[in-house]
Amino acid sequence: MAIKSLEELRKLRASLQDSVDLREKGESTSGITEVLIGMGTCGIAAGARDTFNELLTIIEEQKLSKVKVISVGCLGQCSLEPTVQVNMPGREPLIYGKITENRVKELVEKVIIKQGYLDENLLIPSFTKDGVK
Amino acid sequence: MKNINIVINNNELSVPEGTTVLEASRNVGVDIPTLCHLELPDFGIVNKVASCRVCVVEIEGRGALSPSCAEKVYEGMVVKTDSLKAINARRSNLELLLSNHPFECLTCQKNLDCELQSLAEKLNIREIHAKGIKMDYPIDTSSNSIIKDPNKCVMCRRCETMCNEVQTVGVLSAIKRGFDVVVAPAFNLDMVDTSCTYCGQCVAVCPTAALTERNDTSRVWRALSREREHVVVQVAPAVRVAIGEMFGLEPGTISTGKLVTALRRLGFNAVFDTNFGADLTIMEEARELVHRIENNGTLPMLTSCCPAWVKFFEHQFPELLDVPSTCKSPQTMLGAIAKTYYAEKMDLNVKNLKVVSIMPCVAKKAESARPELSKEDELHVDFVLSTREFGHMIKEAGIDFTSLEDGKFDNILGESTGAGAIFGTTGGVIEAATRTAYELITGENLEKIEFEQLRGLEGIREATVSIGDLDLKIGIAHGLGNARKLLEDIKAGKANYHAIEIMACPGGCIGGGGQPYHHGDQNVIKKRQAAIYEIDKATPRRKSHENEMVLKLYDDYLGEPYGKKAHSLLHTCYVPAEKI
Amino acid sequence: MKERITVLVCGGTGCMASDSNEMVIQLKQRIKELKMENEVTIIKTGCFGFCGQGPIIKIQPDNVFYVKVKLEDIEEIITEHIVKGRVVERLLFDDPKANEKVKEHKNMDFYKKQMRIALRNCGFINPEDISEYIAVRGYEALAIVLSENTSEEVITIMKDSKLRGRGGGGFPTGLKWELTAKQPGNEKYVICNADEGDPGAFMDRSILEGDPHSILEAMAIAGYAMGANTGIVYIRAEYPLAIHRLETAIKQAREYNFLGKDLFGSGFDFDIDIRLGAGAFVCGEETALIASIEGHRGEPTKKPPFPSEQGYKDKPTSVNNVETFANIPSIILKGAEWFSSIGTENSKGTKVFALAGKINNIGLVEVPMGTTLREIVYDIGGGIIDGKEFKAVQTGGPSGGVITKEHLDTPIDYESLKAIGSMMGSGGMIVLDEDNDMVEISKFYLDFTQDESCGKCTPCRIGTKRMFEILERLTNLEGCPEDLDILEDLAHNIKNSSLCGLGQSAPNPVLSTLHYFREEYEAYANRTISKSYKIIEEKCIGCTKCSRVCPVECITGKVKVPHIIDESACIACGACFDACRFDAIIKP
Amino acid sequence: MSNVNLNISELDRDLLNELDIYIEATVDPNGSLINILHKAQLIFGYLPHNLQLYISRKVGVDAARVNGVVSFYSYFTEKKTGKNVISLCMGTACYVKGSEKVLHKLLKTLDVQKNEVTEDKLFTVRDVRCIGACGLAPIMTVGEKVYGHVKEDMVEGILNQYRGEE
Repeated sequence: MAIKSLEELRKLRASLQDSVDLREKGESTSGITEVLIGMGTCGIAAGARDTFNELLTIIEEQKLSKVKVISVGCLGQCSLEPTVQVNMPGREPLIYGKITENRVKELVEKVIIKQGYLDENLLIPSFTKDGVK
Repeated sequence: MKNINIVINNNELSVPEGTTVLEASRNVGVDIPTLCHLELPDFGIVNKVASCRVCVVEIEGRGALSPSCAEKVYEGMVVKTDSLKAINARRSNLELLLSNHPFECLTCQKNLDCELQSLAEKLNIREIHAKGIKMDYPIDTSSNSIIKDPNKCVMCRRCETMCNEVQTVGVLSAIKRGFDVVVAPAFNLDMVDTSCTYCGQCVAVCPTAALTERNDTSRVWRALSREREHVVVQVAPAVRVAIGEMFGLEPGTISTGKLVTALRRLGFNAVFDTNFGADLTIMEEARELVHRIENNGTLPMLTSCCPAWVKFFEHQFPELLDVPSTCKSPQTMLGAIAKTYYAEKMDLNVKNLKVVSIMPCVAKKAESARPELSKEDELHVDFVLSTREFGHMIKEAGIDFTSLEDGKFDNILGESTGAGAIFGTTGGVIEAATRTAYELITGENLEKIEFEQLRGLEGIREATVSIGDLDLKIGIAHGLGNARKLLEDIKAGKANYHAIEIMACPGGCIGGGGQPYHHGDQNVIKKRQAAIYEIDKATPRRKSHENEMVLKLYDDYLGEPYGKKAHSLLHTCYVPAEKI
Repeated sequence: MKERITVLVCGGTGCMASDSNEMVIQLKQRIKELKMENEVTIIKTGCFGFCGQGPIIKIQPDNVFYVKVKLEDIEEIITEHIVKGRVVERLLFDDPKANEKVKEHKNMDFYKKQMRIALRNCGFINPEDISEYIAVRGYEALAIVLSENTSEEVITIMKDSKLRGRGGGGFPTGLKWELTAKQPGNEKYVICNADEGDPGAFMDRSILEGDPHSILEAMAIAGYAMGANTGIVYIRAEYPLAIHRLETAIKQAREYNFLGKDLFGSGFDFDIDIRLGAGAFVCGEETALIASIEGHRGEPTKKPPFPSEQGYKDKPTSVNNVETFANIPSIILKGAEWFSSIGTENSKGTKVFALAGKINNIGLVEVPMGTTLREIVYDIGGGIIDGKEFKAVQTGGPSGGVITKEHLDTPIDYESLKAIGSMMGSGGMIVLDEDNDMVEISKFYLDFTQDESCGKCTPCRIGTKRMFEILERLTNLEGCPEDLDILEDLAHNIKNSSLCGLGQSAPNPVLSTLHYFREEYEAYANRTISKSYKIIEEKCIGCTKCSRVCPVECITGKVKVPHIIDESACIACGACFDACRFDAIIKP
Repeated sequence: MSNVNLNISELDRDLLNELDIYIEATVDPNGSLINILHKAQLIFGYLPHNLQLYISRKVGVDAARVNGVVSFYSYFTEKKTGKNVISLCMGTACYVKGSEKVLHKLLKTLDVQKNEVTEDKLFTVRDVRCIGACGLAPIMTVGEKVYGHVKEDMVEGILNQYRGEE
């Protein structure tokens, strides 16, 4: 899959634009919900791997076909690990903190299925993604 | 080369590009103390690790001080060697070193010959402000040659440079880190369990007594004190051109006669010359070479006079053990003859006959203890003293060395030729062998005795000497690192020599690990070399096979050179050893 | 159906202290009274990361942001905003620059306090999926320079951006590249220093774990600029996850031909190799790092010669830190001018700090240079744990120093930190509160540096040991006032005459605390400090718990009778303090 | 030195084969000495003297240099460890939050010195440099498992989880 030129790279990028839009603005054409889990060392140390596995299990159990779980790096909010970001089409991306294994079921139910919030775990990112917008 | 303009302590000066601040400063009479720094460029010895921080100076525009020994000048550089910042730092660093140093100077092997000690005096250290725990490592007395006392180490790394870069023996490394760091063999093994060659180059450069030769003077004093014992002594060729340095004489002063007198005064029953052993070695070695050439034997043939070199190839090139000559070294040949021929002649009980060697070398101590260098459980040589130890004995006896009259070696094993004398320098053994081999092969008289092409100080030299129909290809290496290169070439089939001379120490025995300390001055070694050639020139006979006492020895006792009896007394074998 | 309203009330540690719990109760109560439960949801959230302005209430979907809300403001928010849909202007965030109230939180200058350049993709993309990196313009910067710029132009961009090394030294990156590029010969190396060794700093790890491709891309750009075809990442073995992600990223990049031969058809070859560190702080120093990469003990060598002249395998080598590299793709994509518009006069762009210690929001923050320490500690960090008194921030790790209360408003950049006796270092910020003993803190750092000293040069090998011994003497109450003079002399001489940066900066924690907290040292030196815990007789009920936990058995007393601590035997371990349920024990 | 075992033939042949494969695939074994040592430690669990000697011969560098490198870096260990390696983070964040006390408690509870193996061969306790999870300070790891916010009174309970395995 060697990319031979700038044009090829840009074409490839355009085809991948959708998920970025979902994460940045909550816009997507695919209807996929993304759940991002911070899987840096500190996240994993705080139990992110268990959270990750639990999420997969629940998604499978509940047959949520349009939910994708993605492991990402750390957000920097170490004292609030494990952190989970939920990106749903049409909603502002939301970040939840301290989503340990036992909070996952509730998160899926309240946030993904009922499109609500998981009250006390909800964080609001204190920074814009890419500096000055 | 371009000149660079700099300012040192307000003195403007212009020095060639590449000059260090230290060199430039000394040009204008500014003294900067040094400790770890060591440089003998003509011998490939450079230790510029800049670790001791005793030579630091202030360079304008830099926050931290710079080590003058390793700092090269640049255009417009402004140096202050005497700023408070620099003076304080130097003193502080020396104090720190002393705060971690045993204060046993009075009984230390290096007392009054210690670079740390003289630095402490120079920098006016009278008090150690920050005291604390000191290193506490066991002293390694395992070998017959070298004593390692890590507690006296100042981490100048000179020994590591010698062992790894110059000699490529690779035994020493810094182990651990921080305050616990110590220079040691792998796994902190005792020296005796390693592939240390005991070349003693680490000893030769150690500024303190962290590495010294094993002091055998008290053993020799004891032997001399026993009336029942007949103690004879032999002196290696390189000792006579260096011993004077112990008594303030110029390096290269030839002190052969004084040295003989001193030995007599110390009470030795007979004073022999290792040069005799050297001539004897040539008789055997030249024959062996001719034999190998004529009988399609293993070539090249390597010399085997140097015990560090012998140990080096046993550990590092065990697959090449058939390459070196089987000849014993001159010291052990002489010892073997002393304990047989001489003992018989003098009607001495060998058990009461002790042979002492004065050697420029510390490896000779270990060599003398090798079990195969003995006859019927009697070692050929009982005690080996370094040039330094010998000098100390003279001092101890209160002998005024410089005003001694010249004495003569005891004739029986004391006569020697110029060929024996040049054994003390790199190129000398092979030149001596060539003189004899030439006449052996051609049957003609050699007119031009000096083979200039074999002389010099290049690390590796080669020459072709025409001997009749034969173009004798000769290689020479001094320093084990250079020897390694030659050996690698031999292994790879690249080197096409008949004979190769190898000496472990830079410069050969004149630069040996047992010689008076050169303290980093390479001219000391060069002057000794010049003196060696001077001795050769001044000796009436200059070919080993013309040594009448040697010839008499063969007639009386040994029979044919390279013959059966000679073989059993004068030849040896080598054992492969592990490399650690 | 009417648009559903969500009221988010900050419930983070910082805001909790200011009645946000009570607000949630009141809000819920009023909404219930108004019978609006079906339309309005009240949520108590985690930390907004906005603690200095708390408590905060955010109303969705209007995206209106109220700060410093008080209990009495609740009624107005409900009647005005929720019922009538009118924004309560006076509670909006007051942007000091724009001097106007703004509603939408993304527009507020406050949020710009954190600005993510180096961390731009961390937590945003899957680091093990190259297509996600490509989706955020990954490898585009590399493609652009290879197709549109000469090597010289890339160096010019870097110089114009005024980016400086983020590893601690702050050397201009463009200049470093230029020095390496200028060297003759065509065998050169690009090294990424990922041997993050400062205790308490973990931004490099976070970047490598969260966005490894950005480092690979930047290294390739560096290689192109300098004429190097080989890159080496020297990474701590203690970071297995980062190593794994890096390995994965390299593999993927090779598949896409972002690494390898003839990148983007330009004819430029570049590939990257990983070398592991093995636990030696000194290997963060570039010459020691190179020694380590060559398979040797990590002992530094004298500079000059600099690695740019004689580095890895004695070839010209540029060593740059992870965070430095992480900035580079953005600089190429957005331009040098954009980057140099951020920050202070001599320090451009952002810096990532690792906030740790006695602070509420522990974590990584990325702020523009020039942000004040106060903003970081209080606004972003949420202030001190348990409402304790701020004492100092230690920056620069074992090479740095402390910043005290009086300097809280210093805009942070390379020069200003140096001026107050600390340094940027790699960006560790350890917040210390009133309970921290500054002599103990500097002892901690000296213990670290003397343990991590490579042992090569005298001042660092023996000097730091002696300094540590003096500190130990002092804290054991075995020191004397003269020790302080010796300590200070030693510190200066070690600083002046050590071989490498580690040694030269090792005394900084002592010099800095000696400067700002000399009285604490003097108290030890004069032995006027009490090292013992004490029992308040009136409060002690004689439960015996303290005496049972005391490891040196220096607490005695009968049951139900106030206990006594033998002050001469107390080792001040604090076990009794933790065990006492009656607040009857006081710290020394 | 009696405590130095240099007998290479005592090394496990299968494990050596695994190491050999790695070394032989290394492009520049001399320069990659540290990577090779990592691999060896991974395979053998530690770097005993005879293994260091083996590597020195295999790679063709002096044993003194190998040992100099091994003893320089704190990540390498020449001693066999207990079944469970307990690492206590001594980074600044953990230190200011009391990790030293936890370390003392551990050593006292197990009656063992740092880096030594407990009598039951179950544990080795080490202090390590910052592992970069400061948010959970003080941090202790047992093998791969991470324990955050560790206090002295938690030590016994954590240890018991591993004691029960026997």
